[in-house]
Amino acid sequence: MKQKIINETFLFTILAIVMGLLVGAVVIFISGYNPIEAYGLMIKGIFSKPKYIARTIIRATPLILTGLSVAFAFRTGLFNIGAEGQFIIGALTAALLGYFIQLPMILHVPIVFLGSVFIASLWGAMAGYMKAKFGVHEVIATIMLNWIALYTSNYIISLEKVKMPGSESSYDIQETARMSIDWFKGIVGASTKVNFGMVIAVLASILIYYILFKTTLGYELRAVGYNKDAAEYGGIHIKRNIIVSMSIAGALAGAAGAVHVMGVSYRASTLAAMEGYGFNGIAVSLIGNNSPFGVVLSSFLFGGITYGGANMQLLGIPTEVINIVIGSIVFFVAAYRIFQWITIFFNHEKPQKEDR
Amino acid sequence: MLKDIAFIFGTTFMYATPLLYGALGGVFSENSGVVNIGIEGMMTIGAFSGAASTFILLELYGNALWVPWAGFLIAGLAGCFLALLHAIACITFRADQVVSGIAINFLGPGLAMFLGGRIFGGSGTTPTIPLEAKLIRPFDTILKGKPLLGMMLNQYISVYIVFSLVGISWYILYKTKFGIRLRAVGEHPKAADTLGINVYQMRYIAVLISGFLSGLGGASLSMAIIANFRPTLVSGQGFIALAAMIFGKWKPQGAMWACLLFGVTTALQIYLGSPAVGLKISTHLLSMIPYIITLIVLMGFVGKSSGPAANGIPYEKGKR
Amino acid sequence: MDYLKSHIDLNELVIDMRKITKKFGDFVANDCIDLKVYKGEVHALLGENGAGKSTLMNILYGLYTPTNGEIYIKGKKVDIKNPNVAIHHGIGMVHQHFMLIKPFTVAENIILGIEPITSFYQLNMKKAIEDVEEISKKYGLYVDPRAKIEDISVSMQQRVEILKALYRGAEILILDEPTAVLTPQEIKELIQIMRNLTKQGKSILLITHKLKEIKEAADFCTIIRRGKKIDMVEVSKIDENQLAAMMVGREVNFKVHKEEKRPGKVILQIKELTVEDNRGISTVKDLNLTVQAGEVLGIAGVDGNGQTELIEAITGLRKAKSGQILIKDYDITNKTPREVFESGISNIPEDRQKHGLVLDFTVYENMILENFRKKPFSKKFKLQKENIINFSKKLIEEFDIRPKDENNLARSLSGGNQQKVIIAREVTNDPELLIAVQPTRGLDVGAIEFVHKSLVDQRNKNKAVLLVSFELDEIMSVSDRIAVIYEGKIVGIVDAKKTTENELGLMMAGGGYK
Amino acid sequence: GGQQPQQKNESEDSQEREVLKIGMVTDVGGVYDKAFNQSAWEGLQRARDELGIEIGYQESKQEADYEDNLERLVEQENDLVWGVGYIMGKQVKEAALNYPDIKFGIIDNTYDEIPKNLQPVIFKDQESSFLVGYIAGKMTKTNKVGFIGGVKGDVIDRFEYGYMTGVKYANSDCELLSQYAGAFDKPAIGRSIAESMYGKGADIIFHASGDTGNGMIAVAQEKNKYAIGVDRDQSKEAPDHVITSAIKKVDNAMFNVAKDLKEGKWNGGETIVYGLSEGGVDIAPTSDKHVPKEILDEVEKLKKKIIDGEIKIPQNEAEYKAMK
Ligand SMILES: Nc1ncnc2c1ncn2[C@@H]1O[C@H](COP(=O)(O)OP(=O)(O)OP(=O)(O)O)[C@@H](O)[C@H]1O
Ligand SMILES: Nc1ncnc2c1ncn2[C@@H]1O[C@H](COP(=O)(O)OP(=O)(O)OP(=O)(O)O)[C@@H](O)[C@H]1O
Ligand SMILES: [Mg+2]
Ligand SMILES: [Mg+2]
Repeated sequence: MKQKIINETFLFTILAIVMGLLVGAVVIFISGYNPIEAYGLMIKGIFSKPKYIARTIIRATPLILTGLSVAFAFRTGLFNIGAEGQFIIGALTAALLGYFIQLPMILHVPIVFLGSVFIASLWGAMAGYMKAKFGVHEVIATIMLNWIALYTSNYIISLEKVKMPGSESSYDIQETARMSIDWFKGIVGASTKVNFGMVIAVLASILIYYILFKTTLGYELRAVGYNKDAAEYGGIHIKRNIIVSMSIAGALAGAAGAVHVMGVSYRASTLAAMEGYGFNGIAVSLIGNNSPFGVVLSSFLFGGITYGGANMQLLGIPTEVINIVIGSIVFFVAAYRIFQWITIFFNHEKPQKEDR
Repeated sequence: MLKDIAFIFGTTFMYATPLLYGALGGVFSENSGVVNIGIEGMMTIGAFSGAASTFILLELYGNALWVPWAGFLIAGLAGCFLALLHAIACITFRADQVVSGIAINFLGPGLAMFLGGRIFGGSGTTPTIPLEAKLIRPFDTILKGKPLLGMMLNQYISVYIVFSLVGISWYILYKTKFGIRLRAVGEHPKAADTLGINVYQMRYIAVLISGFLSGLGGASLSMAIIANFRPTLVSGQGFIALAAMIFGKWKPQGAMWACLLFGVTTALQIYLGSPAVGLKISTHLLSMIPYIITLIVLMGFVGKSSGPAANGIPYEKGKR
Repeated sequence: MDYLKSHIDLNELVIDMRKITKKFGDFVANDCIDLKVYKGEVHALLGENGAGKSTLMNILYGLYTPTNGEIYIKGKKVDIKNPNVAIHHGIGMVHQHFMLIKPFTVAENIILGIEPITSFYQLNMKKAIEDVEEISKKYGLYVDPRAKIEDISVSMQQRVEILKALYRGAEILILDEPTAVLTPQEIKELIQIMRNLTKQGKSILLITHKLKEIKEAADFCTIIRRGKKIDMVEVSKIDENQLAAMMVGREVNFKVHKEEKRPGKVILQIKELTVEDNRGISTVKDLNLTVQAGEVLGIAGVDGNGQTELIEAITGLRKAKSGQILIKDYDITNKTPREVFESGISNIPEDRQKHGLVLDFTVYENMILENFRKKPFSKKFKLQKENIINFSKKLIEEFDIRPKDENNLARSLSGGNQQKVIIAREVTNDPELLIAVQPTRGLDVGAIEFVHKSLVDQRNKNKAVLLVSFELDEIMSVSDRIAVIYEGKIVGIVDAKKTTENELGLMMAGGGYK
Repeated sequence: GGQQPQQKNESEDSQEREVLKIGMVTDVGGVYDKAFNQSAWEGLQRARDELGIEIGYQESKQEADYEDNLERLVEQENDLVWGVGYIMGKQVKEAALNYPDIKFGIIDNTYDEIPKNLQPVIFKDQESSFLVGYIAGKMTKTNKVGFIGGVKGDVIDRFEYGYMTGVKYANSDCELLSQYAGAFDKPAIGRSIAESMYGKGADIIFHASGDTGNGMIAVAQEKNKYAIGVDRDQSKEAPDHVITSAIKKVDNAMFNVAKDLKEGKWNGGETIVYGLSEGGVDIAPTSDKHVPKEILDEVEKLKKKIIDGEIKIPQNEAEYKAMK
């Protein structure tokens, strides 16, 4: 029974992806381009060289972590729109710790990483605290905290000690705080910043799976997520769980920010607008059915479509098509019953009125 | 001093307006039991369609009085179009409403910029519509030469419309047959069903209204506050509108107060940053003011609210 | 009974359901059922949980379409596609689970769907209220049209449901388990109301598990077992035991078998306890009570006399205003639910779906809701799935939970089986004190028998049991001592063997209080 | 989309290829941003039309795209790859170091150490800002003018202090109201700032705030006041109210570098500074519609003085203070 459900979800997700690409193809076609050629370029842009694959992976990495952040909160009954802000805080902290502290690499990397994760988890916990203590809806709290994070980051980067002159960014972090994998550069080129982020992201998804489904903490969190009242009756501390859950979500999104700074950008920049890691994390989490491994797969999909899809500009196809494709995929993931309906329609089976 | 107050007053209403359209849209949708996290996307497509269609109509028919109104209406209809997708997914196919809303937030900007590119040559930005073709400012002539009153009240019609919509929405929701049914469907769809109310139909209508209002909200940006659409125009205001609706406990008046709070804190932020006040504070810090104050207000005074009981739960006939 | 009969017109068949079959997938919920109701009668529908009663009524009300079969109303064949058609044909239904909109007022609930309006689609609430007042006077069903549903008692809500049907001009009323949530007094009132209605020519279809009510109120009774019609009988010609046997298909034992037992030392001691409800009113006032090992103490009382707040205060869900709660001399006043549980109290909550189960968890996950941090179920922070599964398998076997698969979601179980999951879990905790609130609400006789036996088993193992119930039968047959609660105080404690229903009823109404 | 689709050239042999190929990476504004990304693209289009160069672009949506897009253009075997905007300064330099055989260019940014294959181009925004400041100072009737900045930083400083100097140069009693919006994409905030400035008596406002400035232009129209545009000639947005714009001829820079390259010249390793003298910055050609001839004549004289170095224009607060 369980097995069947998993397969069904998977099948519908694949169908949704196909439908999303079809919608994109229609859009490409009416714009006067050849969809096959366009998607050919996209596929090529992902797979035709080890470098491209590496870059797709680099793209997917922060999405896995923000996606996990959203998925984890969802599982515990909370909607974390705040992954965006938690990402920013993680990135900012990594940039500061990575620049100001001088340590040998073996200490520096973990300290910067864990420090950033810690601060971001506090940031996430704030939203949890506001909900637990004051009943502030986490959707509002996290939206507000996103903007506060953005301006906090911009403010700190604008400080004289932090800002690299002649730029709109912080100073680069020390070499000792970077988590790049140098021996890969032979294969994928020096400019491709292969780093340990993917390893961290995959480990994180295993860890989250383990926490959620194999530990007492996960049991508690899921119980609260499904039924607060019963959980409380069973002696589970609801408020503490809300805070714990949001702080873990914050830690995950913060890890995404840290990995981005330590592995790819080496610094934090003034942000004109939200970068979208958190919001895309919501999409990734939902496409992945809020399951830790689903999130990993959907991050690759998302990373692949955005990275490889940019190649379609070669034909002159506007980049907006990518958003339409992703939007359509998410739409069909949501409305998967369309497929059931179509099957029934083609089988000429009249669906039962009550149990459609 | 008076001038400053007038400025804060005027800015408050200007800034609250697009948010309030979105928030009222959310009120309708969510009171019928359909979560609408896609306000942002609906506002974006509305902002684009309003400016784009006004510009095109202007080219076709010249500067007629009805042109901006037609543009405004088309903006609402464009919002409706996305809302229809949301409704089909959420109501007919009982989709997860959050997921569908997120899809709308990708599709809205995607379509707006794509169409913008098709129509106006590769650009996500529409051409600027001239002042005469923007929405009207009804009191422009009356308030000529009255700077103080002008600053407060010489607003675009979209501002007056939305604040009257607060009253109208309240009336519709709480005083009419339609409204009581709509709320019934959001509280306990099965109960409504047993009384012969068509749950699906009510929800469809509510979601479409939601899209229409959100579309107007977008247009109130692109046809009044400025005079064209650009990809960054909405940038997060749909989410603020969502927050305002929750803050306002899913009620039109509540949403209005929440939007006004946002408006007034933003006005304050700008006021405090003005050279006249002469504070030597970074704009980055000033920019946080609206968000911090909102959180403080929420923590201090408002407390819990949970919304309509069946909000977010797809209704399936014959299921218990 | 004969008095009632005089209203029945055996020549006029108002409802005639013929060979109704309803399938859900492969499952046959109704199998070729016939049902005949005469004008002016109260017709009872009897059957175990899941027998198919609600399904049959939902078909009649247009919520389900039958797979097969025909329906005739007053001799005319009808096709009831949806509730509107049913309403049109004069059918009204009070559902097993109330269909009321909590934040709406009584009047708003009653008029919903056929709202009186002035011009411009504006609701005419004034007329609505007048209408409601008028109809409630006509049928003697008094309600406050302006009160919100969430503020009124369950029995009031029941009246609102009935008024809703009558307001739509219902001639045929379906009442699906209307008494499950009522107190004895309220049940009496309801039966009186049903009499009034039949006197006015209405016909009533009554679903209930309580045989006594059938005997008291119904004229004919149709018995359904596993989706099949077993028989239709004239109630006056048959006794309760026969009815029960027909329903279950075997003999049922109503008497709870209890051996004599001397109560042991005091387990629970409540001293001068005062508790406020959500509105800040003290619904429990200076209450004193003790429960001893080896006894079942029943708390009898009309709903709303402080039972809920009392239990919430004991279990740590509500703060006590003053006073003390001790369990074996250990003070648990205002402790967290967890600490209360650790001190040796287990609880079968009143609302099983809200407080007792995580419906989206599997049965095995639900089995460890309080104990997941404890030894065989987890080690340090890791859950020991194998142990949990084995434990659940054992309980499923022991408590005969169906279907026998620990991987099912609790949501997919029937109400009775959900209740068994909770009982299994709570009893297995082997608590010093077991609290059971309305443990048999909505269960069929077979299941009730089982629950009662479980409670008495605890007592026999020399544990203390605190039973709260609105059903006097249950209280009287299971308890050793009975404490009557009235307006937040214990107004008297009697020996269950020596008291009578009358004595208790008097005390529950505040009469026995000196 | 891109006017001329680029050829896929997996098979083509780059050694023997005659046609020069140039690509550019936009910042998050995209190629049709009505600001300097678009201007840059127009420069390349001119190079295509006049010089027969093959061109292409890659749009960025977020910071992470800059590097990927630069890389993509390298993969597409461009001879010269531009990064448009200081925001990707670091990524362009990194790419230049990684691919010494390919030429790179960056707009609006420079470095202490510049690789030979990298061509930074910066603009003396302070010079055009000075000129529009001068116009504002001369044309104000209320003796009050305004400045709206997007986010404070090195680039916007050039605008602000250049403008300030120009205003004071024209009219030393003129009061200057200056305020930052904190964002480049919040027209509603630009709008309120402008409302407050006009309300306080300013009659001309200059902005260097991207989309935020759109709100200012809208208010200028409504209140019938003057506004000064930035980067491109913004008079189209409100022909009767935008009196002039401080323009930055990114197109010229892009075209010139392409032309040089075609002729075999390459000046990489050193920063090209486009000021008035190089035709890199200027005031909008449509300025004569509203600005009186006398003032424009004076502006012409000032241009000369600036080119000749007679007038020094500060780029930031420190230089501004030092000047006094
Ligand atoms: N919507 C449905 N989908 C699938 N099966 C259903 C549905 N409704 C009812 N059933 C099946 O029909 C059977 C009869 O259910 P019904 O609710 O009619 O029982 P009941 O006799 O009213 O029981 P109770 O006395 O507990 O109310 C159930 O056992 C269940 O298996
Ligand atoms: N919508 C449904 N789809 C499938 N099966 C259902 C559905 N609803 C109920 N069932 C099945 O019907 C059976 C009985 O359900 P039902 O709700 O009638 O139980 P019940 O004993 O009547 O409970 P209660 O007394 O609380 O009404 C259960 O085994 C359950 O699995
Ligand atoms: Mg049932
Ligand atoms: Mg039933």
